[in-house]
This record gives sequence, C-alpha cells and structure tokens, in this order.
Amino acid sequence: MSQLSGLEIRGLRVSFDGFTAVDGVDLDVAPGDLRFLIGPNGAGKTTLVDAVTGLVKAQGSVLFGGAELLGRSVHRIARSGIGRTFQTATVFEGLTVLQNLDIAAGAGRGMLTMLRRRKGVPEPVARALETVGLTDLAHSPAGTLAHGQKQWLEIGMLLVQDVRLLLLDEPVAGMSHDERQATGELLEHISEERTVVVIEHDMDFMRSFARSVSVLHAGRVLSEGTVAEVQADPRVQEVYLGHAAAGDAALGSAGPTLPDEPEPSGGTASGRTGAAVQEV
Amino acid sequence: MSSQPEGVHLSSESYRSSGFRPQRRRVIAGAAALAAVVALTACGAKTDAAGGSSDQAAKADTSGDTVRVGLLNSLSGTMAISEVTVRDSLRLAIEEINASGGVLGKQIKPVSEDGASDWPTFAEKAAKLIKEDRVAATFGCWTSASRKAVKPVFEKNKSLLFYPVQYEGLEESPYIFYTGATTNQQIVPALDYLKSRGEKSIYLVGSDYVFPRTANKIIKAYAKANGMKVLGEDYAPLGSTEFSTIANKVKASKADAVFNTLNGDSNVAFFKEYKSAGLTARSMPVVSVSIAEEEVKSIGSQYLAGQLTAWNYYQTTPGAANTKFVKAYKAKYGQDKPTSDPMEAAYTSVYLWKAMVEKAKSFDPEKVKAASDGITFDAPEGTVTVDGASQHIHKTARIGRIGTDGLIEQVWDSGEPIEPDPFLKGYDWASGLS
Amino acid sequence: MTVILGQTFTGISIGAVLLLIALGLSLTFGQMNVINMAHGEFIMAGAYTTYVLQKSISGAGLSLLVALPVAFLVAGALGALLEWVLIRRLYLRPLDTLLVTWGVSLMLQQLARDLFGAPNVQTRAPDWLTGNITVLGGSDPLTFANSRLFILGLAVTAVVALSLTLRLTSLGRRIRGVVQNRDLAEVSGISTSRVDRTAFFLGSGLAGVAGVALTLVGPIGPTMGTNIIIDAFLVIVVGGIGQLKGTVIVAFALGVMQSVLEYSTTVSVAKVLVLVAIVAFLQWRPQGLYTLRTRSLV
Amino acid sequence: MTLFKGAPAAPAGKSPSVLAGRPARAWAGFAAAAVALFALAPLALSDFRLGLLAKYLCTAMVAVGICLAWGRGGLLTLGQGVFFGLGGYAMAMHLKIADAGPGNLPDFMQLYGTASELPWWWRPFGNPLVALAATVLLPMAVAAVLGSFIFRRRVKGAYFAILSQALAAAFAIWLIGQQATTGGTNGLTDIQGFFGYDLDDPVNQRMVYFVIAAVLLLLIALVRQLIHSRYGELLVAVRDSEERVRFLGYDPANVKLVAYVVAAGTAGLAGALFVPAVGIISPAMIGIVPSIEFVIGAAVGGRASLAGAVLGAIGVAWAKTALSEEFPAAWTYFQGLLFIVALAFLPGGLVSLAGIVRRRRAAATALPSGGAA
Repeated sequence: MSQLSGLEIRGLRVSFDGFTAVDGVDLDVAPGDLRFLIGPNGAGKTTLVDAVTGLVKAQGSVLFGGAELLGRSVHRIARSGIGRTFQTATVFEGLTVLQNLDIAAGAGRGMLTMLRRRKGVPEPVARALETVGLTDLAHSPAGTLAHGQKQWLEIGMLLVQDVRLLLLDEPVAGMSHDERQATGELLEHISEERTVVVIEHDMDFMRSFARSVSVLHAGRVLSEGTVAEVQADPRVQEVYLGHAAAGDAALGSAGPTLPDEPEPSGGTASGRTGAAVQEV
Repeated sequence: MSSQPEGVHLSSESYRSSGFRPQRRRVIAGAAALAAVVALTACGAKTDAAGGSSDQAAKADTSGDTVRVGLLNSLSGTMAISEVTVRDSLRLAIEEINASGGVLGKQIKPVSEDGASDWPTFAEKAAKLIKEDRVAATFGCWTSASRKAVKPVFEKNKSLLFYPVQYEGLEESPYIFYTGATTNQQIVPALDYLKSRGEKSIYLVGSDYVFPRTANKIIKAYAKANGMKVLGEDYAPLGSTEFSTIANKVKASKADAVFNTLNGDSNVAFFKEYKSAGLTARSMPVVSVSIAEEEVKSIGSQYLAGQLTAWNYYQTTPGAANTKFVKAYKAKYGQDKPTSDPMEAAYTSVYLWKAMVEKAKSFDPEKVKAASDGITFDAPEGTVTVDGASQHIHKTARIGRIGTDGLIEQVWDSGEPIEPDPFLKGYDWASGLS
Repeated sequence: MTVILGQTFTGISIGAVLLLIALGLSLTFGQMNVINMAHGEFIMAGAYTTYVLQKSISGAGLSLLVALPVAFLVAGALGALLEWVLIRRLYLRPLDTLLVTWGVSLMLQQLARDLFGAPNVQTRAPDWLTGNITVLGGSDPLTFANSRLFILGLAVTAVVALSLTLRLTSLGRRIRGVVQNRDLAEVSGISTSRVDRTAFFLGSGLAGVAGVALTLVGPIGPTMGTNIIIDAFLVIVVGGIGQLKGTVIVAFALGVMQSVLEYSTTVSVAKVLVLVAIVAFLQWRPQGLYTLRTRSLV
Repeated sequence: MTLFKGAPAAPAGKSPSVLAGRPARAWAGFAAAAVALFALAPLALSDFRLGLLAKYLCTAMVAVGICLAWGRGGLLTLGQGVFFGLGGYAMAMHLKIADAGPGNLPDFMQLYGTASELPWWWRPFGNPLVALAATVLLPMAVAAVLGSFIFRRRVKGAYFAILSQALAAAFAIWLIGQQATTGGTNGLTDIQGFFGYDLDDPVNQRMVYFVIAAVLLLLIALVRQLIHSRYGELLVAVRDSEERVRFLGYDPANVKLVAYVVAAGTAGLAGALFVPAVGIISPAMIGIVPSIEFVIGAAVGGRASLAGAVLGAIGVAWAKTALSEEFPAAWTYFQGLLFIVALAFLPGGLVSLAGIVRRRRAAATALPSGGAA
C-alpha cells in the first residue's frame, strides 16, 4: 500500500444557476481518518463529494496528498487515487461480479492486455472478493445481487482500484442491522490503509464507527470534531431541531433516513428523463 | 446442457446466468440458420435451376407459348411519383398486343420489378429479370443514374433494354434502345425556339444530377455560339423543396427566360415560389423539359398557366393513333389520368420491339438489333422510325404552352421527325462537349 | 439593400416552415425524448387531409381554413394511435423507437401511394395566398409572398398557443411535471400514460398543421415527409431538448443562414455548410443552445 | 443505457477458464458457417443468387461493426453509410483508374468533366496498395477524428444518432454536387476489372464471393476476440454506466472511440468489397436510408450478439430481395411490419427468440434441451 494521504479543502464553492449548494467549505481530513459527513438534507454533502471528484465545477481549492484536484477531469482525479460510491449502488448490472471488479482493477492496463481475454482471476480481485465476501457470487451478474451486496461490490471495486481516498455516499442505506455492522467493520479495516470519508444519515452507524465527524449545514461546515464533541455542540442540536421535529431522536437514534437532495445520478435513473440523460 | 439445476427453476437468475451457455451454442445455431438462408435463397432460384448456371449470356426463355418481358420501374421511393405511370403505360401496350394475337404467336407475360429509386437495386433487379426470369427484353428505368447502373448488366448479358425517357445523350449502348428524345430532339429545338422568339438571356435552374448538368453544358455551348447570355446557373439537390432563394436569384437576374431542368417534386416547389415572387409566364417564361401532363396535374395550372414545355408528345397531339391511345389509357386507368411523353415513349417502345421481333422472326437480341434499322411505327406522337446505328428513334420536337385547363397546347413543332444525334456530331458549336 | 432585406425575409420564411415542422417534435422529441421518424408522415397526412377536403369543399380559402383543425385532429389521432400501439412499449429504449417508427413511416408512405396514387397531388391555394405584397417600391421592388407571410403567422400562432398550453393549462403543467420527474408525477396521482398520449396527440397534431402549410409551398406526395424530417430533428437538437425558445431561435437562425449561404453559393454547398456548422456548434455546446440546467442533468 | 433484457448481454462464459477450456463449440459453429458459405452456398445457388449473397454478406460485415459499437458499446451508429461509402469509393476509384488504363481518364470524367487529367486527390488511388489500405484506413481515420470530437464533448444517444444522420446526408449531398470528379448521383458505375481479373467472367465473380465470405469470417473472428477481451467487458461497462467507468479512472471517450473506429473499418471494408460484387457505388448507398438499413439488420437479428447481428443483416437483405420480387408493389408494407414486430416485440432481436423458446421448453419439460437449437 502506498503512503496515506489526506484531503485539504479550502474555500470550496459550488453554485447552480444562482443557487449556492456549497458555500465556502474548509475541511481537513487527516491521512487514515474515518470521517463522517453529516447534515440535514440540502446541506451540500453530496455536492461536496461531487466537487472533489470532478463531477461538478467548483471554485476554491482541493488538495489531495498535496496535489490540486479542481480543474482536472473525472477520470484523472480517479486515477490520482480517489474513488467514490453513489447513493444508489451503481455497478455494471450486465456484467458479473468478477468482471465488475476486474474492470475496476484495470484502469492502468496497457493496450495489449486490454485486447486479450482475461485468464483466471487476478490476485487483487480475488483478495477484494474475499474482503467483501462475494467470492461465491463471483460469476453472478451484478444485476442479480441484493441491494447490500451491490454496495459491497462497489466498495470492493474501490479496493481493487487501489484508491487512497474512499468517498462513500450512504453506504449502509437499506441494509439490515447485521449488514451495517459488517460494513462498519469493513470500513474500519479499510481505513487502516486508506483515508475514508462517509456521508451518512444513520446516526447509530456514525456513532459506532466514526473517528471524526463534520456537520454540514447550508453549504458550510457547522461543526467538527469527535462524535461526542459534535453531539454536544448546541449549534448542531439547533440545526437538527430546526429541520426535524424530533431533533434529538434524529441525532440520537437511527432516525428516518429521509431522501436526500436530488442527486447527480451516476446510477440508475428513476424516470425516463433520467434514463435519457444517461444516454444523451 | 441444462444439467445445472438453476437452469430449470430459478426464474430471473437462471434467465441471466443461462444466458452464457446458449451464447456459445448460438454460434452453432447461427451456422444452422445461415444454412437455412442459403437453402431459402436457393428456393428463390427455381427458374435458373434447369440451365447451367455458368453460361455467360442468359438466353431468353421463349420455349412455351408465352414470352416474358421485364418491366423495371421504381414503384417505391422518391421516383415512384413518375415511374408508376410508365409502368401503367407499358402494361397497356402489352395488353393491347396480347389481345391482337401477341408477338410471333406468343402472349407477352410482363414481369414487374421495383427499382425502389435506388441505383444498385436497379442493377440487381435487371440481373434478376435477365438471369432468373429469362425475359426477352426489359422496358423501363427513368433517371440517368438508374440507366447507367443497369447498362453494364444488359451489356454483359447481351439482353435488351428499352429506355423511354428523354435524356442527356452522349451514350450509345449496343443493348439499349432509346425511345425518348436525345438532346438534339428536345433541348436544342427548345433553344432554337427561344432564339426565334428573340430571347437574349436565360437563367438555368436544374436538379443536381447528370441530366441537368449535362443539358446545361450543352445549353451554355449553344448560347455562346448563338449570342445568348446565360445569367446564372443553379442546382438544387434532388427532392429539394425549398426554392425561395433560387426564385429570388432568378428574379434579380432579370433574364428573358428560364430554362428549367428540375426533376419531380422540386418542380412543384419551384413554380409555387416562382409565382409568389411575382414572376409570370409573361414577364419571364420558363421552358421546362421535365414537366409533362402528369406534373402539370400535381403542380396545378394555377401556377403553370402560360409556361412552356419541350417534348415530343402531348396528350393533345393530333392524330388517330393518339386518340386511340388516350382513350384506351383513360378507359383502363381512369378518366382523370393524363397521358404524357415518357408514357407515350414507353407505350411506343413495346410496339417497336414487337415490330423488330416480327421482322427478325426471332426473340434473339442480336437478330432483333440487326432487324431494328428502319422499323417504323405509327405512334401517338406521329410516325417514328428507328435509327439502327444509334438505336435511337427519329422524333418530332414540339414546344407546348400549358393552358389553364392543365392541358398542354402545341405552339411549335419541328415539322418533321429529327434524326437522333446523341453526340451532337452535326452541330459545330458542340464540338468541345465530349 | 433590397437583396439583403429580401434574403432575410426569405430566411425567416424558411425558418417559419422549419419551425412549424419542428414544433410538434419539440413536444414528442424535446419533451418526451421519443425519436419519431414517422413524424414526417404525419405532416404528409396533414397535407393529404387538405387535398381530400378540397375535393369536397369548393372554395380554396375555406377548405384551407377548415383543413387546419381537421388536419390537426387527423394527424393527432394517428399520433395517439401510434403512441398507444407501439411507442408506449418503447419509452425506455429511445433508439429502438427510431427504428420502429421508421418502419411505420415506410408503411404509411406505401399506404399513401395506394390510397392517393403514386404521383403527387395538387391543392389549389386561395387567390389571396398566391400573390405578394410590395414592401419597397422602385425599380427593384422588395416583395413578400403572401403564402410565406401566412406560414409565418401560422408558425407564430402555433408557438404562442403551444407555450400558453404548456404554461397555463393543467394539461401543460401535467406534461411538464411528467417530463421533469415521472415517478414523482405518478405518485402524485397523475396518470402518466394518459399525459404521454395527450402530449403525443398534440405534437403529432402540430405536424398535421405543418402539413397544411406545406401544401402552399411544396409538393404533396408520399415521400414529402422524409426530406424535411432530419432538418426538423436538427432544429430541436441544436435548440436544446425541451426548450421551446431554443427551437424558435434556431429555426429562424438556420433559415437565415441557409438563405444567405444559398444566395452567395449554391443550394448544395449551403446545405453542406449548414450541416457542418451544426456539427461544429454541437462541439461547442453539446446540449444545444439552451439547456435545462438542473443538477440531474450535470 | 438500456439493458437489453431479451439478449443476454453479459459477454463472457460462466467462468473464463471454462470458456477458454471449451472453445470447441465456437470453433464448431465457425466451421459450420464456413461450410455453409464455402461449400453449401456455391453448390446450391446460381451465379445470380450467389452474387446476391455476396452483397448480403457485405451488409453483414457492416453489421459486425455495428454489433460491437451499438450492441456492446451502446453507440447508435446511424452514419455507417459514410464509412461504407468511403471504403466503396476508395476501391471504385482505383478500379476506374485501372479500367481506364494508364494516361486515360475514367469514362465518366471524359463525359462530364472539364479537366484533362486526374484530379490530385484521385491520383494516390491509382496505386493498388494505397487504394486497398485506404478502403479501411480512410474510414477509420475519419471516424477517429469525428469520434474524438464527438465523444470528448459527450455527445450521446439521440444527439449522436441525429448528428450521424446529418453527416451522412451532408456527405451524400457533397458527393452528388461533384459530378465531374465523383460521378454525381450516378456514382461510379460500369466497373470492368478487379485487380486484373475480368469481372464479366462468372468464375471471377465466384472468386469475389469467396473473398467476401472469407473476409466476413475473418472480421467475425476479430470482433469476437475483441468482444470477449477485457476491452469488450469494459465497453459493456461504458454502455451500461459511462459515469461509473469514469470514476474508475478510465476515459470512456477512448473506450467508445475504439469501437467506433473498428466499426468504421468494417463498414469501409464492406463498401470496398461491395464494389466488385455489385459493380457500382453511388451516393444512394451513403445517405440516411441505407445507414438506417444497416442498423436495422443488426437490430432485427440481435444487436448484442455477433451471430444475431450477422444473420439479421443477411436475413433482412434477403427478405428485401425476396419480398420485392414476390410483391413488387406492396413489399414495403411487409418490410415495415418486419421491422416493427422484430424491434418492438423482440428487443433482443430474433436470436432472443431462440433463447425464449429454449427456456420455455426447458421449463415445460424440465429436461435438458441440448442440441434443440
């Protein structure tokens, strides 16, 4: 594993036609951190990740391992060691689990390797299969996986991609309690070698696994610190009270995982328009 | 194959996973289907099965008491608007001949094929008619492009094509009889007529294909030699229906007359625009070489009244032969259906072929060709004579004016049939053309 | 000067024709993302409707005015039928729709050939539409053709009517709702399938109206729709999908461009240049002139 | 991107080792196709029908490329006519120069042209090797330039389809306008010889057929390899979710570009071989209509499967001939109906029909149905 790298965001600003989704965020994620980003709907969490990964244009500065990311294209940012998942699990449904992982592992492959058939299972892929527990399903089409399994496959893809920073958007949404536990442990394990940032609404999950927490509100960082520090911050309580009737409940328990703001859908589009956009 | 248990009962999963095995099997299934296609194609080849498939010139099949001829016209696509009427006219002639005893005692059996307004398709269908249907002769084609596409097919197989449409000349295929006008029987007389009226300048408008471009080359050579000015030359893509700019350009040129070689659909749009621009037959007459009665009907005399056309035949051409032809055509296809020059030339071509065959006492193309010189027929356009050397026919040139009733009234004719001169060898000014 | 004004008017009038034939597409293609290659045949249906009506109604002017609503209904009904039989099965496969509707267009052309004969047919234009009005007198007068002014008026009316329908009526709101978020519209109690059909009816009906207008300037025949359909699609693509104002601006811009280029070069060259310019433009703005900038389109 | 559920879109086998270990079936299928093309067809068919089959096989070559670019990559290549035409004209230009003989102009230039010598851009095609290379490389080069612009600007789906059609139309209009140097609407016709062999001779026509059949099989093998390679898997991934691929560090534009360029190459080769088989290349083969017809064949057979696309192309071309011979006045009804039924109700193409039947039968009898295909 290559050396750990941290993320350093300064003055990040993203706006869409006059609406400012991220409004001057400063954020530092230490190398090897397991950072949770929380915040009410519309706080700008996903947009922040979009900006870091090059999906939306942004002003400011994002340094990863000392290198500026803004202005680079999506695939170059990915190659520099940053991987992400989406709210809706996005895997290649027509391909098998193995093929999904093999593609994720292969961005650096040469022309000749690409034009040959895949023989056997590459070692990193086998390891990732093991890590995310999908070895038995290696030859199943990804489209037939259960929801949670797709999320794991996505994480597995980031592992074989060998990224140094994982940006995970609600990785445990829709998972059972046991699955959440397993995913959390997996993330802890991963963060030993990589930096992990998780967007999450599930407060139980956050409390169990977060090493540090940033609270976003209205496009700004509201509070930052350990779980306990953040929970004690009166501003955080106020924000959550202002947005959900049962404020403490939202923070204190699993709470209803409300649908987040409309997402730049990298994944399965819900409506026809979405599907069209995918193709167009 | 399906020994794996999940292939049997797990619905969606098996649906997907079983997708793999059949895929490899599909290659075999594919080969089997390919064989089936081959077999089917073979079924289509029934008429050819008897003969040795490798002999060069497919001999026409004249063994029974019928003789097959091919009708090769576009029945679909953009050219169908014109070519369907030619097919109808050919059928009329064949019916008449059959009713009067056929050719050499044999009834003519027409085999119709659709050229689909697509030149390679014309070539394919021509080969099919010759090789599969063993036709004694083929009648049809309209555009020069379709004729150029089938020309090698007829030459290669030594089979005859009768081509019924006025064309750009500069061609003498030994296996094509040209029963429409060549340039010296239509364009040159039209220019002579304009000159005699004292028109000093002309504007050329045409569709972007071979006939207009070649015709305009000839027109420019003629104009240069006869002190006429060509003030402009515009081509619209075939099928183009937007003519406002061309109408503006024509109007701005203030030419004495317009020479129009537009084809088909474009004429409708052109004349509607022409009238909208305030141009009239009085202020700036248009001489058209592709507008016959059928086109007048679809454009409307509202837009065309007074404009000029150059042809060898009009529905109003006097004579008993024409009266009979028009009457028979309307009886068969409807009183509102007009007859036109290409239809007449097509009708005449069947009778000319009959006369040649009877003179040669054979359906053999070589003998028919040899017998062709001097064959005459009392055609609706007047008596026509075949020139055996060029395989064109002597035709009378006629200038007509379109009336408000949609009929074309003859205003001038060449007096006698003009000898065909496809390469314009008899005209000094045309020496540099080919 | 006269030439410039004349060509500008010509360009605008070409643009008006383009706009009319593209307007229906701005609903079916622009809003619903259906590539309907049979749209040209709906235009043809509108033109033949004019022809049929003229046979039964004497008076060219009256029959033309009657033809406008009738053609709208005929073409609209054809469109709704097509939507019901085929297109609704293909909503998630826009590219298959293109090929299927191409098959439909082949069949409709042949049907026209069998019903009305292969040759073109004619309609009479009323006298008040065949002339022109003189705008500038003098030795080199500038004239505007009445038929072109009529089409321009018709196009403007249709645009206004369509945009008012989309903006003000509940039908329009439902259409926009379905376009923007189908699932949400569905759970809000909107019958999306009915909205689809209605939108298709409107879009195809507009094609019928365009067909009536085309009888004034062009031929009426089985293949009349095929020649213009690609131009109409290009107008939508360049204008930006789902953007009425983009469609309007681009139709007129392409019209003027075509007429100016045509005047200074030839029709073929102008056509090729316009197509190349479109390709270049889409390099610059791949989503068209106006884009619906929402986050889901990023 | 749409997942074509009817056609199993996943390319590789149950396991790669299984696939690699049992290529026997693929070989058997390939051998059967070779037998059908090289033994069965020449025996069963007359010269005329064999000539038609040669023409169908040319459209099948285009379909091979379409299968890759569209079936696998999701690019609706509605402008294949352009590449077919480039290949066809490159070949025909050489053959016309060769027919005319050294120092002479091709016949149509003498008729319609004004120049007394070959235009400069004709001259390189006088060299047979240059011309042969150009039939493939020229379309590929054009596709590479176009594709790199289009894909980098992320023009996709409907836009790409309509843009392709516009380009096809523009190219056809341009060719028609240059009558003196391209033959205009007529195209290049009356081609007599093929690299010294007289095309009038039925034996040589047969040879042309064999060349075409061999090239088709070769192309199938090549593209099959591509589809089953890692690249092929990546291409499907790009089709299914381009954005996701980008986040894995690939540039999808390059992935698509390769498929587009390969498809252009196969279309060019098809156009080149169409010329000696049919004896003509004209703008009629380039515009919007032929471009759609190329795609439709592949779609009817099954775009995502090589066998489906190839057989579909052959089948649709054959159906066009057969129907128009049988019903010259009404065949377009049947053709339209065929497209509608096949595409609207069998999105995976006719090959998926075999799969459906097989599954039904398997479900009904719960017995192995091997060999039933």
